[in-house]
This record gives sequence, structure tokens and C-alpha cells, in this order.
Amino acid sequence: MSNIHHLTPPPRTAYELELEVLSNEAVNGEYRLLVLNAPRGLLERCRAGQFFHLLCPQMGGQAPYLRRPMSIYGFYPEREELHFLYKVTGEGTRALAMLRRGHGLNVLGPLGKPFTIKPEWEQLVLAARGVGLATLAPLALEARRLGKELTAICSARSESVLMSVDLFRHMGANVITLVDEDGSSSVDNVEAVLNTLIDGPGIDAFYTCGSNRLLKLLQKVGTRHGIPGQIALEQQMACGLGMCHCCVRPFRKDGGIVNLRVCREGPVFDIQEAVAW
Amino acid sequence: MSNIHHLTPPPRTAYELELEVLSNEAVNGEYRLLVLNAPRGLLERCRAGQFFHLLCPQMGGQAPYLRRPMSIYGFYPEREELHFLYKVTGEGTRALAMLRRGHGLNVLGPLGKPFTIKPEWEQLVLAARGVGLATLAPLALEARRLGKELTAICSARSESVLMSVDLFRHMGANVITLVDEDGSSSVDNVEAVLNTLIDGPGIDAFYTCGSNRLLKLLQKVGTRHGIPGQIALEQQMACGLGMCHCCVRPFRKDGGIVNLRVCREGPVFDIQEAVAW
Amino acid sequence: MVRLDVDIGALRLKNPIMPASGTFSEDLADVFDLDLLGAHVTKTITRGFRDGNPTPRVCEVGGSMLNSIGIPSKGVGYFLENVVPFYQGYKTPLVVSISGNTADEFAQLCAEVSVPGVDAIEVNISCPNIEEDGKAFAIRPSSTFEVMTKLRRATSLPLWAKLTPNTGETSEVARAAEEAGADALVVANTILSMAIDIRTRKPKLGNLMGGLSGPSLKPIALRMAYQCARATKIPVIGCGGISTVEDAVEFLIAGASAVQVGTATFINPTAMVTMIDDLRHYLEAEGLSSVREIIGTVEDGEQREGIVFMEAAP
Amino acid sequence: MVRLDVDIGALRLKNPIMPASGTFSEDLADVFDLDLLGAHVTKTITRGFRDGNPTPRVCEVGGSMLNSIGIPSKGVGYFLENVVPFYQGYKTPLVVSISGNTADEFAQLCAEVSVPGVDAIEVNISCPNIEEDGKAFAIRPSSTFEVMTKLRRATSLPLWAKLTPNTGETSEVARAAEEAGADALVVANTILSMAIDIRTRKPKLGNLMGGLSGPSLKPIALRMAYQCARATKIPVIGCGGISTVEDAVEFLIAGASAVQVGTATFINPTAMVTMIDDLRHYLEAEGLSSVREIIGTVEDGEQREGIVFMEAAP
Ligand SMILES: Cc1cc2nc3c(=O)[nH]c(=O)nc-3n(C[C@H](O)[C@H](O)[C@H](O)COP(=O)(O)OP(=O)(O)OC[C@H]3O[C@@H](n4cnc5c(N)ncnc54)[C@H](O)[C@@H]3O)c2cc1C
Ligand SMILES: Cc1cc2nc3c(=O)[nH]c(=O)nc-3n(C[C@H](O)[C@H](O)[C@H](O)COP(=O)(O)OP(=O)(O)OC[C@H]3O[C@@H](n4cnc5c(N)ncnc54)[C@H](O)[C@@H]3O)c2cc1C
Ligand SMILES: Cc1cc2nc3c(=O)[nH]c(=O)nc-3n(C[C@H](O)[C@H](O)[C@H](O)COP(=O)(O)O)c2cc1C
Ligand SMILES: Cc1cc2nc3c(=O)[nH]c(=O)nc-3n(C[C@H](O)[C@H](O)[C@H](O)COP(=O)(O)O)c2cc1C
Ligand code: FES
Ligand code: FES
Repeated sequence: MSNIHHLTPPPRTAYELELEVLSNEAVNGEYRLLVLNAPRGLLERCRAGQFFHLLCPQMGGQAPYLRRPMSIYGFYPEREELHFLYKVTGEGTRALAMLRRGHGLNVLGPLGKPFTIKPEWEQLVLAARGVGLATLAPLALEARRLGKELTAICSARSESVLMSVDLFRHMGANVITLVDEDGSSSVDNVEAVLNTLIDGPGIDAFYTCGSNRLLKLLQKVGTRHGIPGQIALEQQMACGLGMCHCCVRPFRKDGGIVNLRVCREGPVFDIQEAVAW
Repeated sequence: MSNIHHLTPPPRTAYELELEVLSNEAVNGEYRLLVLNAPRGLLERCRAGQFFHLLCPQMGGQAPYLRRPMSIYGFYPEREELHFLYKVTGEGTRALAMLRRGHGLNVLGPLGKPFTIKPEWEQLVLAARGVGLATLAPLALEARRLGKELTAICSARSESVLMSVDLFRHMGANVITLVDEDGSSSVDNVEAVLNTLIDGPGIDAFYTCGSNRLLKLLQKVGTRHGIPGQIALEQQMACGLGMCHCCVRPFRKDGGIVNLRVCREGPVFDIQEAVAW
Repeated sequence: MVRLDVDIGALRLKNPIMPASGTFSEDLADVFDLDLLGAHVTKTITRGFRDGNPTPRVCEVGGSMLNSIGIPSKGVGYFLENVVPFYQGYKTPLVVSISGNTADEFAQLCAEVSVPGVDAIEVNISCPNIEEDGKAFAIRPSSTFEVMTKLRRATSLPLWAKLTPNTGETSEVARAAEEAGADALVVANTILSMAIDIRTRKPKLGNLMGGLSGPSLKPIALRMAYQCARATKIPVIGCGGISTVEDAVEFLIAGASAVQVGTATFINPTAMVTMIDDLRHYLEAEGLSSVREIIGTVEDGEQREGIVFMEAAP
Repeated sequence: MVRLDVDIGALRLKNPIMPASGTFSEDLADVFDLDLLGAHVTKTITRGFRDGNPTPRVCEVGGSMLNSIGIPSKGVGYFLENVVPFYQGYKTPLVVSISGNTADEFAQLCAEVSVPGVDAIEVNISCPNIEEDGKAFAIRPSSTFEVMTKLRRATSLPLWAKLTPNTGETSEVARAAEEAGADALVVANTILSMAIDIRTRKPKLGNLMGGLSGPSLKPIALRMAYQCARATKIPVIGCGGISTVEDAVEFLIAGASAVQVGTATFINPTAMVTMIDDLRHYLEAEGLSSVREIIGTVEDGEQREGIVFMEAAP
């Protein structure tokens, strides 16, 4: 048995907990908001961009097995509330949607690397589509806390699924909504919006997630104007902790391509290192 | 492809049906009565001694996989009711116990060979213990319908778990109750009761099920007095239809021991052919 | 109107759904018209009488089951006199499953069941045999080739070889069966397993060990069906954990030309009938006109060639 | 106070619960104190750098999972400089899992990881290797004996051989490993499986096939653990689908001296900690004073001798 103690074991940072459901309502046809009661200590450890790994219940004929990763949509230590905004897509999220007030839900987290906002960045811009907004929502909270200017470019299929707009407004963000219906969400139009911002107040950093189109656009605009940025990425996960290496994606690093774990090295990555897919 | 049609396929005799639960109440601490709403046509095919193969629900953390065999405890075509009396012992029956009025239950049946009552038999005696009484209950119904005299010797651990006594009385049976608590259920005492009956009205046939002690006693008494009898036996089942050969038990036949399927050649067998275990 | 018929070599089946050996018998006629099925496959018989294994012969394991029935058999005489005539009451092809303790006894039985009314012979080479240390013929390519060669000589009926998952050489065994003249491969039998009752510390099966069947077996059997379809040119009949039309379609896409349904029939005796209906609806919904259009359509891309030989999970 | 310690050859573990290779890493220290475990078992490493397989690398199959990670590895240098020192922060024995494409490369790595701080070497002989047509060493007794002989010569540390279920010769492979000098057997790795998305017709894993782990594997792994315990005299470490203390106890009764927990940790990261607590309570409730009292206590009666050699389900 090895008895040499020259390194100190790392501190605990993630918790497996059974939390109580406070509510779980449809926000609109596709999205639902899950509100859990969580201990203040847990919520105080949460950061924008991190996620929880949810053990979706086996109920109503649904038998999800692996956990499902979900970004933190909101964390409110004072109200002891942890929020997730999710889209019902398959077995796990269908099971999630069946949770009712008073049910328990086993969660693991907070996990992953959060977004960073450097002290010198003043003008922040986030751009996201659909459920991707869930991931960026707590960034607005953080921006307000730090007294940063935030512009949220929210794009969606139609006006009716534009979520989080109120939330972003409520956080004092400057909200620009773009929808497919009227063509305002086209890449060209987003680029035009960005250029207007760059020419106006300026942009110190971009934040985005999920969409390949937006990634490519922000990489291009970022390179052209020397604007740094971060992207939150998704990949199928098993452990969520960094142990199984199933959640890798390729990144540009040191002149080559390396595989990094979305759950551990991410889910937030440097926007220029991300490889479009 | 074989096109020779010299045999006619057999008629359908067993049905896979989703029935509605009417009630599912505890009869006492250990036993529960499950009442299902069933089509009259199905109930008219039922016979005393037959069983159904129940697809116990996957609920409340219970995940039974194979079906569970249950004797018909009562079948009432006029009321469209099918009754089962069961004891909660494991995963399947625990799941059964969770069924509530309005739930569905998938059943397969009626299955197996029923009891027979020969026209010349007038004095019938049934002897059983515990949940075994469930299997014999419909025999009392049948006996009454045929105008036979029936004596039911009901034995149990204690007075409080003596079930079916009212049912048997209600059917006009002559009921003798024996309990372990006061020692009245001892083999010697049962034998004394049987002898009294033989010396009195006489016994034309015995019916029993389940208990090894009773089997041996009735085989002995039957041999001594030339009284025929039948026994309903249990064995673990998969298909319940005769296909898988998992439910065999040994029987004395033609001077040797043969394996017979409890689900197909049984569950009712000649009492002298049964091998005590 | 979509077409459900498929060909297993020279034998045309009206649909690709049939029972798996040992999970079907005349008795199922109690529940539905057996002429709805694509084929009838009998329980494996041996030449002589066999009693089978001690009870308990089955047990549950986490949503699947183990069995160790031990192939009780009334012998070939009873079978020819009683079972074959029964199925002549139907228009559906009859497939007789046989096994033997030695290759010669096996071949003799194969000749004996090659009678009118029998449309194909499924040879259960997944059973322990005394010539190979109690191992199944289908564990090794060499013993597979030997026994299949003898069986091939014994009959002119279509010969289906039923393979075992208890091997590290599925592709090689499949090719050995093909080379020896098998007309089709049935993939697969159960995988050797065990369960212990921790309360009594007794094995849950009277025979200690038994075969795992049902949903847990599906990913293993699917992998084997895919390997066999890639490794040979003869039709593959998928078998293992199939309980819904989605499962059946998964095997067809992987390369199976038909499927056998076993344990699912114990859970829902009408499972096969439901599956035939659902298959029709599935094809209609996909806008296809024949089930043949989905067979072997898995998009395996570049991996296709390399992987067939790889037996170990990384 | 019940005793949970067990001996794996010369190595004493404070309890019989440890992680399975590839389902554990330094990262789990985020969730609980890793010194609670009986041993630390690292992810398999190779000598050189390996990228691993294309994504998706995992998928669900009916209450279990498939994986095809492909053993990404940063190579032995990184491992010795970073991983070994990390575990020196703990009092728990460190077991290093290694693999190689050829027996010689494998043996060389075995020598290289025989450093202070490493308490045992688990050799993952269940991986495809290029000398055997891409088959795992542990598929055949002969290749097992050969590679284990080389590995034995390469180190004086305790050597644990991790076996594969992708074989029809478990007992023979186990004996070959013992004869070549293995100190313990880890039973077992994942079984090769496949799943297809019927909507896209694509395999659900980027690598087409992968290994089945989780509850579905349990009855197969339990059978193998029993066979290995009967076929050899060296300790067996059970692995496969263990997620509750009941599962662990089932393996111990079957003859395992300790168990490894894999996929269950993905579902409940604290599963092993819960299992250790529950094991203590179980033993107390059974009135036992040491976990050793249940090891190998399966009541297998007469079947015991005959069955070890039987690989096929009847
Ligand atoms: C870090 C991270 C944060 C996320 N945050 C959110 C969020 O806030 N709101 C939201 O609606 N969704 C979010 N997702 C996606 C969410 O995890 C998937 O929608 C969900 O796992 C789908 O599960 P399912 O069983 O309903 O679908 P199925 O398609 O049945 O899932 C099958 C398997 O694929 C995996 N899977 C499917 N889609 C994804 C995906 N997009 N990303 C990762 N794994 C996937 C599932 O976890 C499961 O293992 C996030 C994903 C990641 C990686
Ligand atoms: C023909 C027949 C009629 C029966 N009638 C009744 C009845 O009317 N009322 C009643 O309470 N019980 C009856 N039983 C017993 C009943 O089937 C079992 O109690 C029940 O299957 C237990 O299931 P479980 O999951 O609760 O128990 P578990 O012990 O968890 O069951 C595990 C497995 O063993 C089987 N099993 C366990 N006990 C028995 C048993 N005694 N007989 C057959 N299989 C068993 C189960 O079906 C299951 O496959 C009858 C059995 C048979 C064969
Ligand atoms: C109770 C039972 C008995 C079986 N008997 C036989 C048999 O006699 N011959 C045979 O080839 N396979 C036999 N099998 C295996 C099945 O035919 C089939 O290969 C296996 O069960 C996998 O399919 P499933 O998961 O759909 O059940 C039997 C399976 C079960 C469950
Ligand atoms: C994601 C994943 C990665 C694995 N990687 C390895 C590995 O690198 N080396 C190894 O020997 N086994 C590996 N295994 C197999 C496990 O160690 C274990 O043998 C198997 O998963 C069965 O146990 P379980 O059912 O408890 O998971 C891996 C399993 C999984 C699920
Ligand atoms: S999910 Fe396991 S390493 Fe990321
Ligand atoms: S339960 Fe299948 S034959 Fe009796």
C-alpha cells in the first residue's frame, strides 16, 4: 500500500443530491421550466455556463438509463431555487416532463467550466438560438452583478418560441430578437447587427452556444475585429465528471487538433478553438 | 410449403386481454382480493381449478418480467367479474398490490385443466390451507351448481387469516375450521376429522392443493378407503401455455415417474399420481 | 399494399416473423391462428427420450430471463407421429429443430426428420456435445464445419444452422457453416449465465447455469446478426430479445432477412401477431412497398470491412 | 464491528469494493473522498498516445449501455508524471490497468509502470490485438498463456488478468492465466454488442460496435466469475453490472473475493460508497463478523464439478 502523502487530495466540488421539484411548467409548446428547491450552499457554488447531470425518473413507461446533462438556467441562493429550461426531445426529457411538485429528482453538480468575464471586458454580447438561450441566461445575471453592459441577440424559429427575452430584459440586458419567420435571423442579418454594435458601443467579448451557423459567424467576426469569445458546446455524456472520455470534441490547439472532454474541459470553450461541425 | 390439410387447427381457448380493475382490497394483513371487470364470454369459459397468467404491472419500483400464475378465485359471468385472491410474497405480487380501481391489467387465460366432479360423486370434501383456499373456492360454487354436498376443511395459521370461510358457508358448504394456534390443524386432527366424515355421510372424492402434509394424508386415507381425489399443484411458470417445459413436476404413471407440465397437464392432477415433495 | 414476404434461400415466407425454437409449440394455437406466422419452428428434439433438467428451470434477471430446460424430448418417433401431422393442418412452412450428442447421431436424426411436411431443418449446434468436452459445436469453426458437413450430407432439405453467442469467433463460425453447406444462419441462441438467490445462497436454476434470453440479449445478438450478414452470403435470421417491431426492424436493417421471437411470446403470447401488423404499418409510414427494401440497409460506411473480424470490445 | 478487509493474493484491501477500469479517474474526487474505496483502478493506458474512437462513443440500450471509447491514452510518460503522483495523495492501493497491441509492447509497458506507488497491475487482455487477427488475447487459452507469460516476466508486482466474456472457453482461459502466473482474475470486461438507430439507420456508436456494460451484463459476468473461481485457485474479482450491495454479495457468494463497479458509478457517482455502507449493514444483519465468511459459499451441490467445463446453454 502506498503510504507517501506528498499531494493533498482535491476538495469536493460536485454533489449528488435528491432535490425536490417546486414546479415544472410548459413555457411554451416545446420548452419547459423545471424549478427545484436546492440548498443555498450548493447554489452558491454554481457559475454561469456550468451544468447539472440529471437522473431522469423512470416513470410513465420511460426508462432512461444514463443521466442527462442540463445547463443551469438560473440559480438563486436567496430563494433556494435551481432552474432548468429544457426541450422535450427523447426518453429522458419526456420523463423529466412528468415530474410534478413534490417529486424528487437526483442531480449531480455543479459540473464543468463556467463562462469567464474578464475585468477589462465591459461590452458583452451573447448570441444564441432556441434552448441554447438556457445556457446563456445565467450569464446575464452574472453580467448585471458585475455591472457589465450586455446585449443579447436571441434568435428562434418563430416569435412564439422566443423565450428568455423577458428574463434578459429584466436583467437589464439590451435585447435584440431575430426570427426565422421574417428572415431577420439570417446569418447575414446577424452579421449586420454585430457590425452595428461593433461600430457603436463596441464589443469586448462574444458568448454563444449550440448553433454551428453562429459559431462560424462569430469566429469570422471575432478574427476580423480581434474580439475574443466563448462557446458552450454539447456532446453526449455518460459520467459527466471526466472519467469516461465519451464526450470529447475536437479543438484547435497548439497548431493541431486535440480531443477535449465537454464535461470537464468544457462545456465552455474558447470560440476560436472550437471546430465547426 | 406443406399444403396437406388433413387436420383441423384447434379452436382458441385462451385469451390475452387487458381488463379493468374494479377493486383490489386487503382481505387481511397477508391476502388481497383483486376484482376485475371481464367480458361475459370469457367468464363463461372459466372452470374451477383453472388459472390466469397475469402480467403484473411495472410500477412503484417493482419490475416483474415474467407473468405470474393465479388461480381463479371467483368467476361471475352475470356480474362480469373475475376474482383473484393473492398473497403478497415478492416482486410480482407487490406490483399487483399497487393496482387501483380503473387501472388495466393484462391477463392470459383461462389456462390449465380444471377440477372434475363425476356425476356419481355426491359427498365432496375439500381440504386446504392459506392461499390454497383461493384455488378451491370456485369448486364450492361448482358443487352448489351441481347440487353436491361439500365439506370444506379450512386450515390456517391463525383465526385471523382464515379466509373464504364466509364464502364457503355462503355456497352452502359445511365448513370446518382448523388453526395452528390451538393445534386443531395438526395432521392427526385432520385425519380424525376425515374419519368422522367417512364414518358419517361418507366421502366420494377429495380435493386439495398446495400443502405437502395434506397431500400425504389424503393419499393415505384415500388409499385406505378407496376414495379418489384431485390436487392442484404449483410450479414456477414462464409461458403458462405448455410451450416452455419449465413448470414440470414428477408424477407416478404406468409404474414409473414422468414429468408433467403443471400449466398444461395440470394444475389439477390425480391425487395418487402426485409425488410428495 | 405492402409486401411482407421474404426468401430464406429457396423457401419463401409470407412474412419475416417466426417463433424461436423452444418458445413455441402446438399449444400456442389456443391463443391465435398459427397460420398468421411466417414459419413454425419446433422445440429442439433429440433422437431418443430425454427428461430435461431439474427444476427450477427458469428465473428472472432484471427484465430478462434465464432458462435451463435441458431439451426434454419424447424422441423422434413421437415427433413424426404426432407433431409433424399437427402442423400439416396449417399452410405455414414447418421448420424442425434438432440436436444430437454426437455429430453422427445428429446427422442420423437429420435424415430421419427429412419427411414430407417438413420444410426446413434448423440444427441447434449451440448445445453441449460430448465429443467436444461438453462444448457446443458452434463455439469453434472447426467443429462447426465438421458437424455441418455431416448434416448437409444427411438431408436435401434447407438446413439452418443456429449459432451460439458463447464464442469469440462468430464470423469464422458463420463462414464455416456456410462453407459446409448451410442454407441460412439463425443468430443466436442464449448466452450462458447464472443467478444466485443471496438469501438461500442457491443458484436460481436447478442446473446452476442457463441461457440468458430477452431484452438483455438483444445488443449481443444484433451484433452477431450483423457480423454473420457481413461474413457470409447466406440469409441470416435474427433472434435475441426481439419484442417490438422496432427490435425486428433493427435486425432487418442490420442484415437479417427474417427474425425469430422467443421470450417476448412468454410475456405477450400475441407478440408475434402484433409485430406482423406493426411491421405493415411501419413500412407504410416509411413509404416502402416491401420489407425487402430495409434488409441490410445499415449505414455502416467505412467501418464495414474492418470490423467484421473484430471480436473484442475496446 | 464487522470486518470488510479481503486479500487479493498478497495485497490486503480494506474493503472489497473498487472501481472498474475506464469508469473511474482522479475526477471522482470531486464527489467523495477516494480513500473510502478498497482500491483505485486506473483507466487502461497504452505506451504511446492514442486518440480513441469516433463519437458517439456511448449509447443506451434498454437499461444498460454500450461504449466504444477506444482507449484514448496520453501515453506512459504522462501517466507516470501526473497520474501516479496524484494517487499518492491517498492511502488506498493503486492498481494500474494497461494494454498493448502486441505481447512485447504490452510487456514493456508492464515493466515501465512497475514503479513505487503502484501496488498491482491489471492487464487488460480483453482488447483487440494485432497479432491475433484483431482478437483479444483472452479469447483463447493459448494466446492468454503466451501474453501472460511475457507480462509475468516483466514485473514482480501482483498481476491481475482482466478477462473477456467474448469467448467460449472461460474456464480454460482462466487456467491459462493462472498457469502463466496471474495473481488474480478480473471477471469480466464488456461483451461485444451493437445498436442501430432505426430512424437514421446508422449504428448508434461511431465505431459500429462496442461493449455492453451495466445490469444486462450481470448474469453473464456472474457465471464467468463462478467458473473462474471453480477453475482456478487464485482470487477472482467480480465485475459486470454490479450496482447494489445485493449484486456485490451475489458475486462474493459465487466465489469472488472482491468486486469492481463500473457503469453504476455513471448513474450514481456515490454508488461504491453506498455499497460499502450497505455491505457493512448486510453483514451485521446476517450476524456475520467478516465479509470473508460469505466468499464462495454458493450451494452448488453435485453440479459443481461437471458444470465448470460446460460453456453452452442447453
Ligand atoms: C452541457 C450540456 C448542457 C445542456 N443544456 C441543455 C439545456 O439547458 N436545455 C436543454 O433542453 N437541453 C440541454 N442539453 C441537451 C440535453 O442534454 C439533451 O437534450 C438531452 O440529453 C436529451 O435527452 P433525451 O433522452 O430526451 O433524448 P434522446 O435523444 O432520447 O437521448 C439519447 C441520448 O443522447 C443524449 N443526447 C441527446 N441529445 C443530446 C444533446 N443535445 N447533448 C448531449 N447529449 C444528448 C442523451 O443524453 C441520451 O444519452 C445540454 C447538453 C449538454 C451537453
Ligand atoms: C397454477 C397456480 C395457481 C396459483 N394461484 C395462486 C393464488 O390463487 N393466489 C396466490 O397468492 N398465489 C397463487 N399461486 C402462486 C403465485 O403464482 C406466486 O405466489 C407468485 O407467482 C409469486 O410471485 P412474486 O413475484 O410475488 O414472488 P417471487 O418469489 O418474487 O417470484 C419469483 C418467481 O417465482 C415464481 N413463483 C414464486 N412462487 C411461486 C409459486 N408458489 N408458484 C409458482 N410460481 C411461483 C414467480 O411467478 C416468479 O416467476 C399460484 C401458482 C400456480 C402455479
Ligand atoms: C425456455 C426456452 C427454451 C428454449 N429452447 C430452445 C431449444 O430447444 N432450441 C433452441 O435452439 N433454442 C432454444 N431456446 C433459445 C431461443 O430459441 C432463442 O434463441 C433465445 O431465447 C433468444 O431469443 P429471445 O431473446 O427472443 O428469447 C430456448 C429459449 C427459452 C427461453
Ligand atoms: C465507458 C467505459 C470505459 C471502459 N474502459 C475500460 C478500460 O479502459 N479498460 C478496461 O479494462 N475496461 C474498461 N471498461 C470495462 C469496465 O471496466 C467493466 O469491465 C465493464 O464496464 C463491466 O462492468 P460494469 O457493468 O459494472 O460497468 C470500460 C467500461 C465502460 C462503460
Ligand atoms: S461524460 Fe464522461 S468524460 Fe465527459
Ligand atoms: S409454463 Fe411453459 S410449459 Fe408450463
